[in-house]
Amino acid sequence: MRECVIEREEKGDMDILHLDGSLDAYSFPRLEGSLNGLRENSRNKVILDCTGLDYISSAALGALIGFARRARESNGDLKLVNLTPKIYNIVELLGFHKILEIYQEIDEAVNSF
Amino acid sequence: MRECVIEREEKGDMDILHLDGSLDAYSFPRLEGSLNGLRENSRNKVILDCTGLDYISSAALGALIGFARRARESNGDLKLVNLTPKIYNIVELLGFHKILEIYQEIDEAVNSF
Amino acid sequence: MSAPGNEHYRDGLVTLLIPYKYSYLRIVRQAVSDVCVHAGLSEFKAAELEMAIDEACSSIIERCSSPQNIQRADDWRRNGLKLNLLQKVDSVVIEIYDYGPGIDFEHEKAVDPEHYANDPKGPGLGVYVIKRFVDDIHYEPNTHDGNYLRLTKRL
Amino acid sequence: MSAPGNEHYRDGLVTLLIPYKYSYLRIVRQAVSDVCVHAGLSEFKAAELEMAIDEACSSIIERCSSPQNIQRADDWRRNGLKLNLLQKVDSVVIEIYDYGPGIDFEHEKAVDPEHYANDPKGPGLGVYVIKRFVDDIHYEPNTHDGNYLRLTKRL
Ligand SMILES: Nc1ncnc2c1ncn2[C@@H]1O[C@H](COP(=O)(O)OP(=O)(O)O)[C@@H](O)[C@H]1O
Ligand SMILES: Nc1ncnc2c1ncn2[C@@H]1O[C@H](COP(=O)(O)OP(=O)(O)O)[C@@H](O)[C@H]1O
Repeated sequence: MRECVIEREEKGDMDILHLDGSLDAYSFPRLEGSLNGLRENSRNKVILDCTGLDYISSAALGALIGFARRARESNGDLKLVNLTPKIYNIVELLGFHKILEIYQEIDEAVNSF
Repeated sequence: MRECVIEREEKGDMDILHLDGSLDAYSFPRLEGSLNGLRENSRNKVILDCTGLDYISSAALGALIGFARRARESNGDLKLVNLTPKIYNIVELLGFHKILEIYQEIDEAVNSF
Repeated sequence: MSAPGNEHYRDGLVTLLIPYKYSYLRIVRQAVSDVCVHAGLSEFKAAELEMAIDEACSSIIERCSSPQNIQRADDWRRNGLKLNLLQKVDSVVIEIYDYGPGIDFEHEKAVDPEHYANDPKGPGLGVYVIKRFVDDIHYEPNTHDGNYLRLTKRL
Repeated sequence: MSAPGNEHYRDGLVTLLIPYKYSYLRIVRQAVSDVCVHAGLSEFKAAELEMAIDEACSSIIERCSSPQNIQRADDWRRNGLKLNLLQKVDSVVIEIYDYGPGIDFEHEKAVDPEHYANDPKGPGLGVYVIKRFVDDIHYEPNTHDGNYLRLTKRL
């Protein structure tokens, strides 16, 4: 029930979204809204800071892939940072780490763009 | 189900117990064990650091009162520190703050002994 | 006195069955807290109801955890606690059914912390917490579905 | 194919009924995760089963959330999802009952993330997650208690 709280931090042409809560079928539309907003403003370098993320559904992961694909067409990308061990384990077992770039620290992700 | 994790820190004749988890009917016996151990060793100046405490039952609060009463007879006490707003609200509405000393910071509690 | 079946409740009903064991209290608290937030209760009020329900359930479990105390029902599903979590327009209502010896939370005397401090060997604080944190208590022993306790917290 | 009634299961059974709404998924995940820890599953395996159940339930809810999709049962309690969370000696078993159009998770094709990335308009990843994270899937439509899905994760 706890919604996902999203805080946006602008860093040059990058946007860091700090997530707090869970991204399930109920709370995910909020992140989708934020991502659509960024896309409409042609901001396509996005870092998702997942420090406070306690759950992510496959639909949410799928939509992140969708954003990343389109962003890459415009020289952008979407990268994940600071996954908890539980979520990292899931992302890796499912094979999402082959499609989405994942970093340990925000700075690493920033420098990778 | 998550047990309460208790870390003990000795500070002169005081003991600071750092709590993480919840103190309900299931997990409470563990804290009771720690308190009994302290009493057996005549260590009766205890500070409970509740930073990581997300629930406390009335039975647990009752046992804290019991420890505090006996500790006071030997010039000791049991004091609460760092309650979350949710738990502080409950402790206050129930009137436990009139019986147990509560502080915002560990240092304040330390200096009050 | 079984669960109400009218339209009123349909959309917001969560039902939970757990064994008579303390280790399931956390699932109960989490469900109560989620339903409270869903119903629009403030975080503080949600925590109050969560505690009242935890206290009621742990008292019931305490009395049911020795097997000889339980009127073992033929239906194995009844060998545990049942909770209905109902969201109404102006309140959250929690119904608790059990097949243990029963506790009349509605009429039992509440002991407050100051009295408890002076007589720690006496009865516990559970009834006091429940009376302090809910707006209405209704208790009925031995209904068709076991002992019935209904706790109501207004929004 | 209704819930097993043998001695085996009695002590560890939790049952949960929720409406066909996404906002109750969190209660489900929490209950699954607590029961897994209780049964002795590692934190990682618990998170895997938690996700499999969340995926199954959200697919079911997605198909049930338009009222015309639901075979409204006479019994109002059936107008929602029912989960049984069972702890066995060597596994955790989750049974899910619903009265919606039904999804054959056992035989439906799994789409993995790489295929999904190339065809994001196609089917979702839910079935893939379920197949990846549980050790056994059994599906039976239209039982006496609605569609029946049983997911097993070994310790
Ligand atoms: N009457 C009681 N009062 C207080 N604590 C109890 C009581 N009975 C059991 N406990 C505590 O609760 C725990 C038992 O938990 P429970 O969930 O009921 O059983 P299990 O461990 O079999 O799941 C033990 O750690 C024990 O210390
Ligand atoms: N088919 C769907 N796919 C994805 N998201 C949905 C779908 N249906 C509803 N939602 C989202 O889920 C939320 C509705 O939550 P839900 O719990 O089902 O209903 P309610 O808000 O009435 O409790 C809305 O925020 C909406 O954005």
